[in-house]
Amino acid sequence: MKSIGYYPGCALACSGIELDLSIRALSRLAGVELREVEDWNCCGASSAHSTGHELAVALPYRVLALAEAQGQTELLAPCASCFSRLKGTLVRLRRNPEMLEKMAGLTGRPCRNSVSVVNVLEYLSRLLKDGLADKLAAPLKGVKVAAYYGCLLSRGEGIIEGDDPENPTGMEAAIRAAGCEVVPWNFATECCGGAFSLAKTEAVVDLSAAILGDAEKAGAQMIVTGCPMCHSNLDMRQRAVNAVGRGTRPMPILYLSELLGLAAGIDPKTIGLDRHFTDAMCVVGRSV
Amino acid sequence: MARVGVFICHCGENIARTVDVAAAAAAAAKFPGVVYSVDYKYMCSDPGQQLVRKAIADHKLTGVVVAACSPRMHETTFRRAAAAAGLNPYLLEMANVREHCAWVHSDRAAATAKAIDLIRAMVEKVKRNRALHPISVPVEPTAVVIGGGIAGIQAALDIATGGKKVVLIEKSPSIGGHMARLSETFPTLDCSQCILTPRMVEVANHPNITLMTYSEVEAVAGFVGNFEVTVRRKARYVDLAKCTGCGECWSKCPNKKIPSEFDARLGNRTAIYRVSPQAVPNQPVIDAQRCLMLTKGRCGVCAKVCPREAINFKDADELVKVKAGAIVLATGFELWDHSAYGEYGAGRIADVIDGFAFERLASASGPTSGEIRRPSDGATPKTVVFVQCCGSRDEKAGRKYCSKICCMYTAKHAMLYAHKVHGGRAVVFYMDVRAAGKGYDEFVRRAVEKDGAEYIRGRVSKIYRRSDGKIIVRGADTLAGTPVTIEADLVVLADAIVPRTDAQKLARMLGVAYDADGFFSEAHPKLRPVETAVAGVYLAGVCQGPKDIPESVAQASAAAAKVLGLFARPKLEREPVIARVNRTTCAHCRACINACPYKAIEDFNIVDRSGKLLRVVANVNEGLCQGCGTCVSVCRSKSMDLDGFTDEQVYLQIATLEPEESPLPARSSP
Amino acid sequence: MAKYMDLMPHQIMRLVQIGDAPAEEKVLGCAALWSCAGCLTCTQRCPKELDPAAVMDVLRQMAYDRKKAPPNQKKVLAFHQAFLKTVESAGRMSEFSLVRRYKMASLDFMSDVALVPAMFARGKLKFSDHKTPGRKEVQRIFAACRKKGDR
Amino acid sequence: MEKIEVQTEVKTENTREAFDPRLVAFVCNWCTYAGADLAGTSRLQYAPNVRIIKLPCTGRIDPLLVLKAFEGGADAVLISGCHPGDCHYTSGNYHARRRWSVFGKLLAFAGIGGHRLYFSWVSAAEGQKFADLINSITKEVLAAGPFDPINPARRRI
Repeated sequence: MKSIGYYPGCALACSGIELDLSIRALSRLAGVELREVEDWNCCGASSAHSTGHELAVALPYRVLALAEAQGQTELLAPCASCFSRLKGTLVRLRRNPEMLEKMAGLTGRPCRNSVSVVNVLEYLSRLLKDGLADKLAAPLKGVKVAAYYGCLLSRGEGIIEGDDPENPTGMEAAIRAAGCEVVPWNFATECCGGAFSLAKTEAVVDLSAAILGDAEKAGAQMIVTGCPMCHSNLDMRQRAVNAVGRGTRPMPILYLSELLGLAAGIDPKTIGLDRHFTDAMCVVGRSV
Repeated sequence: MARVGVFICHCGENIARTVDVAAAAAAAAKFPGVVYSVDYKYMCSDPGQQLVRKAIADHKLTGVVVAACSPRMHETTFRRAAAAAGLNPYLLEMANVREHCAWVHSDRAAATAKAIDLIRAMVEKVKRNRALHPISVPVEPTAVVIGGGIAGIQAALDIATGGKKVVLIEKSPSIGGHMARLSETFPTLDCSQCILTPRMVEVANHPNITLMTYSEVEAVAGFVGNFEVTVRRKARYVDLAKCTGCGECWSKCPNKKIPSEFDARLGNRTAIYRVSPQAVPNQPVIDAQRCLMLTKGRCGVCAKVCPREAINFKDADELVKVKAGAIVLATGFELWDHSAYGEYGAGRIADVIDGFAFERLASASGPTSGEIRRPSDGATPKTVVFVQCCGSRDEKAGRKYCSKICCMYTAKHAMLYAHKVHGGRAVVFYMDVRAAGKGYDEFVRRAVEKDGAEYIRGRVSKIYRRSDGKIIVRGADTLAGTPVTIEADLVVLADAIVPRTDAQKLARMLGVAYDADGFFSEAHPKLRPVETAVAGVYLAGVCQGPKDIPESVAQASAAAAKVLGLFARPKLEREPVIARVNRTTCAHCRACINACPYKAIEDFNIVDRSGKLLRVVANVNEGLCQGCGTCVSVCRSKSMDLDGFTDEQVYLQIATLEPEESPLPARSSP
Repeated sequence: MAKYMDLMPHQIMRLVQIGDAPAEEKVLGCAALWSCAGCLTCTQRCPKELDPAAVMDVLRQMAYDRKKAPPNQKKVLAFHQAFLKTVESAGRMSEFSLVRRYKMASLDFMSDVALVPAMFARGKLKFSDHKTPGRKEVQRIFAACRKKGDR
Repeated sequence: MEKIEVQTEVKTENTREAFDPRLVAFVCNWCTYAGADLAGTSRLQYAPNVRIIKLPCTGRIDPLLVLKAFEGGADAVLISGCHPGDCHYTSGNYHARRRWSVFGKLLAFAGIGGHRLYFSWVSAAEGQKFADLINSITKEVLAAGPFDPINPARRRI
């Protein structure tokens, strides 16, 4: 793999910036060029598919059409929500050629639906296999990690392929490659409340508290995730969890790409480790 | 020259109302080769049959067409009449002018024309009929019963008591099957072993039964009446003739921590072991994978302590051939492995167990001597959750069917738990309670009303172990419309019943069909429920589909009755509709051999007088061929034909479509 | 999220099966539709291999079009509207505009205010909108979809 | 050339008026023959245009038999046997199904497509299905006209 199309998505520009930083740093290290889709737009996320069927397809469709027109065959979408929307659209259009035609008319951008979409777990596994594993010079020996997949990296018929949706293992090899130990726990695929962070904060706090609590009881020293929504809920809402009296000890929430970045010896600040709400610099023994 | 007689039946008014039978008889009389044509009110009546018999004799008929009802109704009747008059019965055909004509049309002219067409087609066919003779096959009056669970035991005992020899083949070292592992049985709560072990002993002592335990079927050849079953007798390392089952060896065996399969891995056994104290035969077997002597070459304690010198470390597998006239399949079932359910802990939680594990916990002879203690820490569970339909009725898990017995045994488990742990809480998650059977629903109601089992209608969505050891069960109560969470100490999953993993291999060996779920298919779901489509192979027990004990026993006895019926006569007679090879044109392409569903076609070596191989051709085994004719249509060189339905016969039937009185006009040349 | 729902997913499926006017009224007016996070667990577990998550999506869209969402779910609605408004105007979502719009619509001014300075400090909130050159095209797509919705 | 075409057309018109379609049904002994029997015992009425030829199994039905039927004057051919999984001989109907999926295309390529060759499963319990099937095929063939319209004398009764 010399290069791959890149769709950062809106969250990675701001609230999920660590994911973007760490993906870019790892790609540089692995010698993979990320070719960002020019003029990309928002995939619509859950708001579009909650309110309008066509809009929910049209927004991701434009992204796929742009990528195809820009000569890309594979598109990396690190955000789990973006990935789910893009791949979901791709699968739906593949099953329904009529819809493809309709979308071409609606957006004015014809598309053969030829681009394949890759999520962050698949991408990182490939990097590791293609030689990144040998470059992990500073493994985090013996750190106990709870691998948290959440919803959109574990479920979705035709979207998540090759892993058991109830008992996924896609992250484990990467975590072990980083020198860490994977702890068995119960909530790897539980929902954190997703996009309800603002509108149903109390539910998100409740669900996040359960996830954080189980990870702590399982002996995890950190939770590793691949999804910006999960990350912001678990990372940012720890204070609120404490406030309702269900707090744990501070639990660093790392993106899988951050963990691998640390193991590769990349400077923690380059990958945004200092930008977390719940201190993550402690992982490398430094304060913010 | 053919001399065909046509007999047209009025069937009272049934045919005559719509078909002008007299006109049909007159038309038939003019067909080439027809020397006699008559219509009569009731052809199947005695005088009617007499008419046929007399005409055969008077007119020296070489073929007969009876135009009447469906051949499924009276073909046998008329063929018998023909035979009585000295005509080969297979020279008689029926034209179905009732079901296929008079009853389905109302226009008299059209119906009459069609009836004449049908008769004409049959007259043409019958002219090419050959005299056929029923195939007679000798019967070896020994039955092989495969599987020594309750179904196999019952079938073997019934056949043996009926006076015929039985060879009972069991894969494990002891007969008894799953029933021997149960604590109590529903709906009477009588002790399973108490009712089963006398039967097991009876099998061992019956003079007509040869018991082959620790043995597996390796190959099956032959056909009804004449099977040859190759059995692999696995090395037991214990000489059954010498061993008295005294127990010195297993009490001294140093390898004591092997999880016992019989006890659902909740207890331990030694490397030389008996399956259970009630095992039949009651002698031990050495587990070759675990024995220190057989794996590492040192130990041999059992041989040293054996007072009878019955231990033989040099024992080896042995292939035994058994000749049998009939085979009863009673291979039973196993439980689906719930570790495929990630949401139920993927099989990694020690206190999430299956139904058999609970049976062993509840059994007085089990690893806890009948006390309910959970596997992880031996504590008495205060709350037990039972989850029904685990893998059954779940299209996601690949099984649409209901496992049938789980509702009953779960109620039984809840009841046994209530009897053993006073003040304990039993919660049952169910989709539906299916308790059809004598005393069954009453039994479930008793579990609810008397023994206080809490039944919650809904599925369980997640089971996990909390750090304090509680097993958290989250599910839905669909009647209340709320999610529920139960903090349990033990969870029992009613795993789906699935066929034995190697059952399909056995089915393919025998040519027995199985359904999408792997259960063996019966010949007819209503009227031939214990037979398979392969003659001489019968079904008993759960290998055919989920069943409880009484149903398994009933089916086993039915299979035994079928076997005894088959053995009642020394020879078998079969319809002579079989395929036939033209050896001069056969090119030995093997297409027919591959297509035959009965493995009835084999290579045949044509040799010269000195024994030198000249050619190989296909050959049809008359005993195996069922006469489907699939080989005929796959044959590239047209060397295969089917007696009774030859190409020539069918072509002639087709040729009658074009009435001869309307010759084709000459086509004008362009 | 089931514990935040007034109707359980299986009850929603049942009402859809019934499909008469009272059932429709009940389903489209329920709060549960707006408590679904789209986690797909229902679809994953359904032993009949149905797709309740997709059904929920469609019902939510129907409820949205017919303005049936119950008043106590207005925050969710406000969030979706704020989100889409932001995307429509800039082509992409940016957290600051989203939060600003959301707060104006939901009148929920006070919550999470404390997080704002911290987010700025971490580069997780920017004042400027995240404008994409093709936003006019995105606006056309929004308009086209809206028009189809009207029909 | 033109003249012949015109002639053909006229003759086709003529035959259609007097057209009495002939349908040959090759059926298996265990399912469809019994299904047709059931249609009879249930007194279900259907078009008298069908001639049933009984064979043990659909597996026995050689493509040549079908060609012979067309050659012998059939306007349509029906092949019907046991439902998948129900074959009395375990797998004969699967052989048949595979055969017709290929042979049907070959026939269509040779110009005998559309409303000429029919393939169906009719069980011993489906008398109604058999009657409906015969009626619908007869109707379709009637609309399609006789097979081999160049030879109009073929089906004039």
